[in-house]
Amino acid sequence: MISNTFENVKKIYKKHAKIINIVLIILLLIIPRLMPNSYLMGIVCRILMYATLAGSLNIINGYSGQFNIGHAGFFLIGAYTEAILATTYGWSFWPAMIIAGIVTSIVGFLVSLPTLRLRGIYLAIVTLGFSEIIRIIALNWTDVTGGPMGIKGIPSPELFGFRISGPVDYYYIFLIVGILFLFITNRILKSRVGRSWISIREDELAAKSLGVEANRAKSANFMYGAFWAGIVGATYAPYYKFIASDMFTLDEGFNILAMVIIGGQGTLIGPFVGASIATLISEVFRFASQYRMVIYAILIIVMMWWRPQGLVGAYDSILAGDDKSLKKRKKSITQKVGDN
Amino acid sequence: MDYYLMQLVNGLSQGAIYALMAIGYATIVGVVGMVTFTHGEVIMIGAYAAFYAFSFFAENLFLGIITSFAASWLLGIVIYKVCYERFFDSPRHIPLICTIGFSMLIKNLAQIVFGPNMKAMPQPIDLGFINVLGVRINTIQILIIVIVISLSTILYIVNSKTRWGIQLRAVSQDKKASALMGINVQRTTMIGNCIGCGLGGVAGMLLAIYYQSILPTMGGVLGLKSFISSVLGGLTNIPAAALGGILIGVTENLGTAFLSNSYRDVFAFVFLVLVLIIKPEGISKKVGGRP
Amino acid sequence: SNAPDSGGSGDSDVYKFAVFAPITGNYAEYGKGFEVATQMAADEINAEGGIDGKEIVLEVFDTKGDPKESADISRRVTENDEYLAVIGDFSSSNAMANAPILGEAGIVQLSPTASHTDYAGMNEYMFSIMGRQDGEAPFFSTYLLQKYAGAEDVGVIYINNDWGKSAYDNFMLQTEKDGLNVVSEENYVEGEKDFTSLLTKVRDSNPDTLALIMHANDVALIANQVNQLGWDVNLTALGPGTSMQIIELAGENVERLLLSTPFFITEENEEAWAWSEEFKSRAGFEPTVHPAVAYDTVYLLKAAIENIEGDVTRDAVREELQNLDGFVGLTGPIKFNESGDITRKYLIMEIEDGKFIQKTEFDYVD
Amino acid sequence: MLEVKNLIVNYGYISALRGIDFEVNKGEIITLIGGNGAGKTTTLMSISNLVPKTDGTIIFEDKDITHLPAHKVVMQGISHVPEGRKIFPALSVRENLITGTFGNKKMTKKDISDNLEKMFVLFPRLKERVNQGGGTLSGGEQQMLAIARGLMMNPDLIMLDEPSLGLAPIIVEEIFELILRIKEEGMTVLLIEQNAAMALQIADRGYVLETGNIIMSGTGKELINDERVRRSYLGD
Amino acid sequence: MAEIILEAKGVSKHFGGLKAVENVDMEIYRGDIFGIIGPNGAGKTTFFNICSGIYEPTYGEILFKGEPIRNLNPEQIARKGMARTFQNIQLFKNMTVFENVRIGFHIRTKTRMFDAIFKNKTYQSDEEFVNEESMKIIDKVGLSAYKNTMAGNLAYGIQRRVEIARALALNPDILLLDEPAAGMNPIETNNLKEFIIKLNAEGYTIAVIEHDMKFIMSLTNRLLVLNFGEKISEGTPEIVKNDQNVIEAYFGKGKIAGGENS
Ligand SMILES: Nc1ncnc2c1ncn2[C@@H]1O[C@H](COP(=O)(O)OP(=O)(O)OP(=O)(O)O)[C@@H](O)[C@H]1O
Ligand SMILES: Nc1ncnc2c1ncn2[C@@H]1O[C@H](COP(=O)(O)OP(=O)(O)OP(=O)(O)O)[C@@H](O)[C@H]1O
Ligand SMILES: [Mg+2]
Ligand SMILES: [Mg+2]
Repeated sequence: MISNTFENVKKIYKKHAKIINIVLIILLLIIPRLMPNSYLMGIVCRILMYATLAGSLNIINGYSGQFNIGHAGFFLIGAYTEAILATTYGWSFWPAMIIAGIVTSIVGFLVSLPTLRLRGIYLAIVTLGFSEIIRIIALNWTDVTGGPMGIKGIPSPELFGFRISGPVDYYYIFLIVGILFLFITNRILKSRVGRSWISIREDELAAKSLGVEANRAKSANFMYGAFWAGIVGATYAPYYKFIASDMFTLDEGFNILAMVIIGGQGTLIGPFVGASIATLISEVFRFASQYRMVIYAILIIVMMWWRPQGLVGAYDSILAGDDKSLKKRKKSITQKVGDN
Repeated sequence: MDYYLMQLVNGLSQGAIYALMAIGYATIVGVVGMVTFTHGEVIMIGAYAAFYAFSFFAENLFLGIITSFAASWLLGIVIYKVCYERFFDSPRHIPLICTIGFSMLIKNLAQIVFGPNMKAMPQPIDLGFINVLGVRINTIQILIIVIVISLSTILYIVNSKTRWGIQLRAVSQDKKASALMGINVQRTTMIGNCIGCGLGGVAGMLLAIYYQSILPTMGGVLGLKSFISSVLGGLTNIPAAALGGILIGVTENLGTAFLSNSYRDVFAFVFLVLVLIIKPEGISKKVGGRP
Repeated sequence: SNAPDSGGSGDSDVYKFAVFAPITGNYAEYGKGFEVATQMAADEINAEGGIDGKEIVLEVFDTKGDPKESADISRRVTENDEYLAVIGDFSSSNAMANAPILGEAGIVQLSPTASHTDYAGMNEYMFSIMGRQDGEAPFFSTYLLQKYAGAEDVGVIYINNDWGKSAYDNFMLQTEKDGLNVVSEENYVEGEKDFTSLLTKVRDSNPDTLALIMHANDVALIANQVNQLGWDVNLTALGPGTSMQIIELAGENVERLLLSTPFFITEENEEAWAWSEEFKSRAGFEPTVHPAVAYDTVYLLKAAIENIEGDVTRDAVREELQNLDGFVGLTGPIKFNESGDITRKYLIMEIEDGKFIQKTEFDYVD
Repeated sequence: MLEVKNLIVNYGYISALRGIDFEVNKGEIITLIGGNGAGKTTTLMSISNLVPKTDGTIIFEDKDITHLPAHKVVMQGISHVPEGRKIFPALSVRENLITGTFGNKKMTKKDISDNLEKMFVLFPRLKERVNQGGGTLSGGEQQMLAIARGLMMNPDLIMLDEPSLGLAPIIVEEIFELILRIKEEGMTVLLIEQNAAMALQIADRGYVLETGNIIMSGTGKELINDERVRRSYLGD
Repeated sequence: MAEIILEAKGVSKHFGGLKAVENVDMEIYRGDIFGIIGPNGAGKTTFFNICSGIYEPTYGEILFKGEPIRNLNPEQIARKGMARTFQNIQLFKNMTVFENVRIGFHIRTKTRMFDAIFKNKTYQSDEEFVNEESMKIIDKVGLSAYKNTMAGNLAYGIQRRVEIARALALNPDILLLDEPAAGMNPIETNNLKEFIIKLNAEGYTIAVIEHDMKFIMSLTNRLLVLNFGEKISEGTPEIVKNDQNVIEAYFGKGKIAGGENS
């Protein structure tokens, strides 16, 4: 029944997409005014941050069917690039963020090179290895990354002379990044570029036979996903003002992956839902103390049992097309038989 | 020179430990057809089972083997029911997330039930030593090497020469077709998974004896190492997975010897990536589909 | 009676502290220690009538060792006037992620363990009582290794985290001054279990003494593996303190291990021993230094509050904590310097027949 | 021998079978014919219980097998050569053939090796490829392997889903001769064929399926001479 | 004589010791409907795989429109104007028929990330073009009724048609069809034949592998016969039909088979 609710919501949304989007955006813009509680806003910020991060992983896993389980590595590069530029070189946040995105996407390209030959779990382990390698480098390259001491005192961004600090203000940065991400990604996915990614996911050989340059598309896909992970990393660093390599462990990568899958891989909105659910669960069950992670783990499993395709994943899409075309089909079949 | 030989022997004996874990891992992937992230926790549970057997009953190696095997076997049943059974037809990432969730569950429960602290592992056998190229190798290490070699051989023969092995491999390749051949897919998968888990449990016990300690969070790194090793071996080929484990062990130790211990895991991963670039499906020979 | 915006629990009938600790996750061992030790202190104080008749209430928040969660909880604490101060967090990463938030809100964060050299200086509300490594590490080099043990060629192994690295850096600075011969230096990443190749490498440089800069578990693992290698070398350790855990885990292999510590828990030291027994019965395992310092934080806050004349506010707590003088806790005398750190004095202990034996007095330095 | 009653199968919104009834008697060759998407494959799949049935009963040798799990259905002596061949790609040809014997617990080692020999005589091509991985065979070779695998267990009833698909004419001819021969050996055959003409020639009886309904049935002769069948399925 | 569009010169493909294709020469002229037949495992599909760049030949050279393509990968060859279908259907199973066909337009459109983000002219004209043309092709292949159905849910015979539709979207110079009629009944096969003839009349060159003799003999104008990887005969259907080698190796002489006497 709940599944049907999701379907209904989706339908209503499709009908009035524009209006709903505008109302949503206005609502989102005034949220901090409605609840200026920095704790709550802090959680909202965390959700937004993870949402975009999970979204960027979803680009890779969900749309081109590659299997990246080391997304924390890209997140790390974004964060460190911004932090280093801002502290060591005194850059202001905005250019540093862009550079962080670009650097991360270049690294994404490099990671994609060996993975072009690899598939499935072999590719997954390379990304996992990459994530660990990056983290260990960050831990040991003391001169640049501060080594185990991390980087502290990362300055807050400034906009028109305002210092953006604290979740109530910072919320807008995460929000704008999130909206930009959705907007741009949506456009790309609905174009030839997005279609070529999806075709590779569905059947790489067939895609190649249709002239889709699979390797280039896969690299581009990796770069695009990594770019946004870098952007999120770059916004993350000044938000917490301090970063260290132990913030970007494999567990963090798994966490992001879980969000994507809980929400629904291969859907734009899924990772946002997944990020909200995962963050809220771990926050709501705080009272359970040492049982908190037990509950969290159980809920992940329960969700996989309940909706393996993800909370907003397409419902039984594998089994049936949409009913309208079915009716047409029946007609045409009868016609054909009649003609004979 | 002696020094590097020594490090090589170190690498081999540590590789043997990875190999031992990888054997169980490859067995699981070989029959379930999906990777798992719970193997570390299976290893940990095996170690704790033996720990309690030693503490409450007797410090007897045989008893330890039985308990750890049995405990992990039981855990294997649960893992199968929770993570695999209903996801045979689903995309692979779904059981994968289930195993990640399950691993989190076991680890956190273990911290609560066993206590979060490191404990000393009882030593059921008196350590003897032999000298190989200036490296002292102890009884446990020898035991591990013997077990690795014999298990690889036995499992290899079972897997490639017997009807049962064909059945296991058939199930991992195509569950629907296997059912059409009259194979009880559910039971076969579960038993295969349990065997792999049981082996993981025994590996856990031996490891704990070797390191003389146990910890609820010990599984994380170990599970990862067994994963890497069996990927290097091509995931499902048991002797190749064992060889993969040994190669990883040697790489890490030689890396430490020539360069620095700080980058230990980097060596293992870089080595793995290099191998995969040359042989995209690991070191074992693969037969698969074609266009 | 106090201004509402200044925070604090002046008009409630309890003093409430937030305890940040990794109750779940990979550091749960330490988080549990925090939880048990601080509660022990609170129970003791409350049993004796609390602070000026008011009870101490601790609220434990699980941070999972994750700076993001820790920061979120910090905000939660700042939003709620009830909390007078924060005890924790365990790791420097977390404590430093919290520092700007708590500092801005004017709440004390008193960390038992965060020993990052920069942490306490981040703002005036940040305190740490672990003892900075520019205190212990030089002591370790000059007095323990050189003066007491007479070490000549030293091999150093340290854990590559913020604590280990800063201890190591300070240690190396001092060895240079002391002219101690460091023949090899190696580090490892947290979670490492197999040290054979590392030890083989260090052994190849022929040190007579190993200086281990790490926590109790790892010292035990290394001692065991040194023994398996059949290597005869003197062991010294900086970091674990007089933790029975080492002896339990490594038994005979840590005989004659020398270590530096600002305080000790042994049978001779009756008060500490009773504490240790109580802790063990509550937690189910042997205490390390971490719970001991955590225990002291509660008494520190008590002492500070007792010194307050007038309203008990968050700011007043900070003020009195900073000015506190003459406090002696389970872990020895504690007095904060300008930046909110403390400089401790150290003892040398040795394990003999499975027991810690005190080898020097606090005035060994003089 | 096999009785299918009121079988209904839905895939999501699509109803693939809308209540079909038919029976197969011992020693018969029965064929199901029908256009693309008529539901032929679905019928076999639901006998093997690989797709969930909405309704219906299936009785095999007086035993209700409607709800038996797939592998138990096979154990009753029903072998199913599926559409799309479903060869185990990483098993060799020999191993693929051996998997075919798991469904019959009574077979001895000797039975198995006898059967192997038989299959190699039948399909010399397979013998040449005996150690090659199933996945690298050509389409037709895979088809041969699938048929041979289905025969390995000496089933009482064999269900063949388009066995001639992708086979060279000379082999198709052999397959049909083979079907007649195994019928003589006492096996029962349920056959799906696009090449309805040939199927009806060798079949004892046939059923015509259209959009999930059986619209006609009769002996092979009757159907082959039926005007509607000729027009719709034989292409005359 | 017309231009040679696809030419094989001494092409061989060995898998280990197995000679799947051995020293095959072939010429396909523009406008041909060219048939490849041969027993199972003769090397037909492998030969197609070499032509379309999936395998590199062990020996020999393939010339497409006079250019050697030995070192090109499948996507480059597709760009040069060759499209194909697969013996084991390779559809995008979880996408609708419409989406399947739209992907076929990849090489005929130019939109890049930048264009998509700003929805500029390139993007708009591309989308319009793709949507319109896709519908045209779907109509032409007779799949309008299935336009919004998941390809994987279609019956076997219909999936084959979707694959052809998708290949047509490339607007190729040559279309390689690997057993397009497999799984179709005689009526559908006949429809397919007429469709292919229509395509040919529109200017497509077509190469087709098939075991249905009735289909192939009445469809093609030239034939190549492979056996054990080697060419055993070549020429018009009439010549091949009466070639003793071919009859022995391939047709058989039985009453039932051959499809000619139903
Ligand atoms: N997994 C599925 N999900 C949804 N619909 C399906 C599925 N499998 C089959 N169908 C539909 O069920 C109907 C019957 O399919 P079936 O495969 O049984 O046909 P068939 O008679 O075997 O056809 P063909 O001769 O082409 O193999 C078709 O309309 C098909 O589209
Ligand atoms: N990757 C491979 N490894 C080993 N052998 C192969 C491989 N690919 C093809 N073969 C072998 O090469 C031969 C030719 O195969 P191919 O698929 O080209 O045959 P075909 O003529 O298309 O046959 P069919 O009509 O049955 O489809 C077969 O005997 C097959 O077993
Ligand atoms: Mg069918
Ligand atoms: Mg072929």
